[in-house]
Amino acid sequence: MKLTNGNYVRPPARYSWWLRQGRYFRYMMRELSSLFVGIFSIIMICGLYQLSQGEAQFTAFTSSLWNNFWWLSVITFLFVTYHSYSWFIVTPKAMPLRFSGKKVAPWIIIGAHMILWLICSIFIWFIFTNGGAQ
Amino acid sequence: MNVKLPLKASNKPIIWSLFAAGGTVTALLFPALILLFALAVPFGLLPAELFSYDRIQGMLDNTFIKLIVFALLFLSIWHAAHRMRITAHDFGIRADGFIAFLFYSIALLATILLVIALF
Amino acid sequence: MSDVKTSQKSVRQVEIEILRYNPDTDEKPYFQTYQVPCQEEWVILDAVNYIKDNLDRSLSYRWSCHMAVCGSCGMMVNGEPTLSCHAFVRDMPDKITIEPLENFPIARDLIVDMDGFVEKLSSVKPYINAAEEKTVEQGTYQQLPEQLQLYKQYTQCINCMLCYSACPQMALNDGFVGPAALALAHRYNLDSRDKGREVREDVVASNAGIWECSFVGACSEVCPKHVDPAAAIQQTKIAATGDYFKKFLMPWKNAQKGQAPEGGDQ
Amino acid sequence: MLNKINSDVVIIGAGGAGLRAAIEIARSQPDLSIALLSKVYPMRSHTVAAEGGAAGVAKDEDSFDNHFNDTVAGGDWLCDQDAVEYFIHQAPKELTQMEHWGCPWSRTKEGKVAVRPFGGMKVERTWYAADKTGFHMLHTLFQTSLKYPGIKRYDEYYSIDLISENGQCYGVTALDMRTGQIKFFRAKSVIIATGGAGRVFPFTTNGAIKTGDGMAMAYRAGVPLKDMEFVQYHPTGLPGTGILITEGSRGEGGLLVNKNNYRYLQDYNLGPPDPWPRKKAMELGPRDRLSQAFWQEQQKGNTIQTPFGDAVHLDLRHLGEEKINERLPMVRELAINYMGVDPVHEPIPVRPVVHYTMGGIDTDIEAATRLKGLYAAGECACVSINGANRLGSNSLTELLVFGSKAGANAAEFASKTSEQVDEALLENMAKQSADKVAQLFHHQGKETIPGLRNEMNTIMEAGAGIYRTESSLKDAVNQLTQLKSRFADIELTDKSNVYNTDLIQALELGSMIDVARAMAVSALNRQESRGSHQRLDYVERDDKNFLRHTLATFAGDDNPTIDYRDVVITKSQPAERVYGGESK
Repeated sequence: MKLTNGNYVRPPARYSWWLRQGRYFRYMMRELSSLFVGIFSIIMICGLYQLSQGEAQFTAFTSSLWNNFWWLSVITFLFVTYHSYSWFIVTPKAMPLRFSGKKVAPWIIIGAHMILWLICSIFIWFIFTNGGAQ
Repeated sequence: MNVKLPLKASNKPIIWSLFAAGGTVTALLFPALILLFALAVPFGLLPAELFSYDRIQGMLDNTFIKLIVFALLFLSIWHAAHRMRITAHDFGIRADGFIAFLFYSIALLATILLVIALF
Repeated sequence: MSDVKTSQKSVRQVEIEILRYNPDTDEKPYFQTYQVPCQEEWVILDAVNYIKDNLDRSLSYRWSCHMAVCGSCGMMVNGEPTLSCHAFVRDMPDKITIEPLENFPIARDLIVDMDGFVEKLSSVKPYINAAEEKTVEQGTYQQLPEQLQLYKQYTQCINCMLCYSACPQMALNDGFVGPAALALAHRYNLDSRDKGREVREDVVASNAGIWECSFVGACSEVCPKHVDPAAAIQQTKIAATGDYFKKFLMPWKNAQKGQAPEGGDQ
Repeated sequence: MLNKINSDVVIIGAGGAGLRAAIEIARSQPDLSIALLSKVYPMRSHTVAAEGGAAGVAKDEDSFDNHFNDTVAGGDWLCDQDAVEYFIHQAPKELTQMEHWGCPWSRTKEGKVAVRPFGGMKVERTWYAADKTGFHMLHTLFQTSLKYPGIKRYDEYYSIDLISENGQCYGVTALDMRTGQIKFFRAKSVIIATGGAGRVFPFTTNGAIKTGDGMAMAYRAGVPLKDMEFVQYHPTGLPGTGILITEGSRGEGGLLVNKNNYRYLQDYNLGPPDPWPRKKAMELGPRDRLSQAFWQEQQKGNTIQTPFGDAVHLDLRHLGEEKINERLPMVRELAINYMGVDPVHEPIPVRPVVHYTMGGIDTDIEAATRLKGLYAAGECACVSINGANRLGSNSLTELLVFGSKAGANAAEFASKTSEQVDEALLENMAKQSADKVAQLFHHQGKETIPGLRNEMNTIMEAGAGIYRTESSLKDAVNQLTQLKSRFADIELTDKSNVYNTDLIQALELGSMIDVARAMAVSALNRQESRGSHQRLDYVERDDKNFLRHTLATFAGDDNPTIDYRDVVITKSQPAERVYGGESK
């Protein structure tokens, strides 16, 4: 009998694999959210830079952001919120807490993160709107 | 499907720890920040006066706030850069060296700009 | 018993399309379609066995236990990595597509080449690396139930390789050590009897190890034994990062590691 | 010219016994080269499916005598008592060794290894890893074996024939399944650890791979098969699939009831229906008796009709969800998945199902066969510690104790032997073995493999099932003889060299037919009822004539010749078996 080593290697779908299944697509959207995290970070840095350049520049910056680029902010907001959600959903995997030897149920860890998220958000909003009102 | 030897110890922990910390911080704070700074005024939730030059500048005069803003943006920019590198790989772009150079350079430039702006 | 198996059960005609490949004769794989009268309680494997016994003797695939513990019969069923003895025909549409597990070379029909997988599994040194070996006369180690619980989940892997098939990083980089092997390393790292974490880190925290994982989480979703390899890898990343910075801050610890006997009996 | 691979020891089968043997050789004699052959990757071996646990004295209130007596009485005094004595003393050591290797044994609150009660036990001594003990043991052994570079694995090699000359074994021929190439594994000593042959029957807990290949191989090479008439029915398998529901579920307090919700075992001399909690319940009687009680209930019409045939109910509901999840998670999962029944809320339908072959390759207490250099361990071997009915949870321990023993002795033999043998002669024999396969491969016949296999299954179920008679067995023997000659006329339709599972199934069928004949002829000749061998025409145990082991010797196309050998009795004289709650 003859010797054979004819394994067939299927070519991977290098560019389109993430369109094939819901779980891959959701992952890619989570990953893509980083683009918007980056965009908003840069916007903020630019804003800070304009701030350091004086009032005129800063006002030009804010009006441009609010009047011309509000649509980008909406998209960014959606992606970044999805990023937060998808990040907290997987926290039990990265942080498996134990309490007196027993595993803390994943939903408790997820819930705790969601609540923390809410508290942080309200806190920022509150500090900004009320702080500096002196 | 082979383990390609010899394996190299990875220096990923440096960038990964920035990435992980940045991921958590941005997840907790970014949606609220975007809502506040980019959407609240155009959607009429808050008056534009709250974002006046004097008020913002006044807040940043506080060194503590300044440091927090720096930490937040530093982490988020490096988080985004590292993750963009992975995303590029996931989209089938196979020039990891170039991609890493590109995104980390942008992050570095942004970091420098941030330092200039704040300090 | 065979009369019982065929008695008074409702039968549904299902079209099953199977990816065939015989390296002796075929340039590349092709689909072949079979009409199978499936009984209500059948699993996919029963339908494949029916094809083998009644329609096509040349169909090749692996199977044994029929109870989701031997890990042989993993296949892509309608595009999803599945244990074919664990997936019920009643949950499937009238047309089923079966392919060999993805991210593995096809050796023949539904049989994939798993040598690379076994090599990866071995590479993480998945055995107890005790500080001092006890003799049998000294009795068993003490291990509290909560210490057992810490790693128990990661002992449940049946090596069915579904996670390798689901992992997109595996598809993009076939050198990646992969979910099951990394979860197994984590299992031993967490075992109170083991002291081999540093030895394992040579592979686990290498350029083919945990850092190749981008936390898609598909491995954990398809795992029939709820091992959750994605979690194991995330936790290993955190631990390895700690170790990495510790080495910077406490370089004298490295010297000690160099002197320690590595790999025990190796 | 046949490809020849030289090693010191060849081990055929990489399940629990084979791996344990390999590790023993590798760590005691690291210089020896070991070839570990298996027709499947090691973690697919059927050890993986064992659920309940492994017996070894662990508690202060237990004793070696208890384990000895339970084993011998459980085996209806057909055990060799010297072997049992060795076995029970080694058991705790081997289980402790497994603990050192990382086996995740379930623990007590204090962190000691926990033990649970099992059928036929006076004191609980079953070490367990939840209800996946075999799985954890197999994976622990496999992973530990990776430590030793001396162990060279040949995964997916199907062994064909032992090569022996002048009363000594010199190796084995094996088919490399991925290339179709047959190779000659030349060795100084050989260990067979290929497991049982439950697939001879249609309705079995055994995986597809348990086709008695090793038994048939040794048998054809002239080693007798011992006590093959003893086939254990496990009383609780799922109807339809035959999936095993562990005895551990009764050990934890599960009850068996018939269609009237009546604990019928009390009618079969198995003890009083003690209320839970209780240690020695009638539900924990020996497996043979429980399976027979099912048959009797079926005759009386007390069983429950299910779409998959008659069943009784295994009721776990009173244990509560928490305990079921902690101790019997797999039972719950299996019942939900394959039966659509959640044992937390409903009783599980169960019925007896072929589980274990007590008989096997005739070995002595050293795990040695009568062929020099050939050893056997695990289910394929018959030492014999299981006698006429294996005590639950002794088999996992057996594969450790005698796997280790076979390894040590094979290593010893390999390092001492200085044989003078004509290599050309051996190579020629290996070539003949390969030619035989080629002939099968190319034969144009009219019989089909699934057809003959189904017939064999039906014959065995009808003729040699839970209860047997002279006429049923004679029918079986005759039909199997015909089947054997028809087997010569099978046709293989797959002509590929790569993973030709058609060819493998043909070779397996060949093994199974030989093993089935040994079972049926041995059963026909044993004119008594003992343990798992129950004759409706000879209902009593007959110590005068049959306190002996059956030895079936291969005779080609003819039925095997049957001899007997006295049972070794050291300290326990045959007595009446008392069961479950009846015992003190």
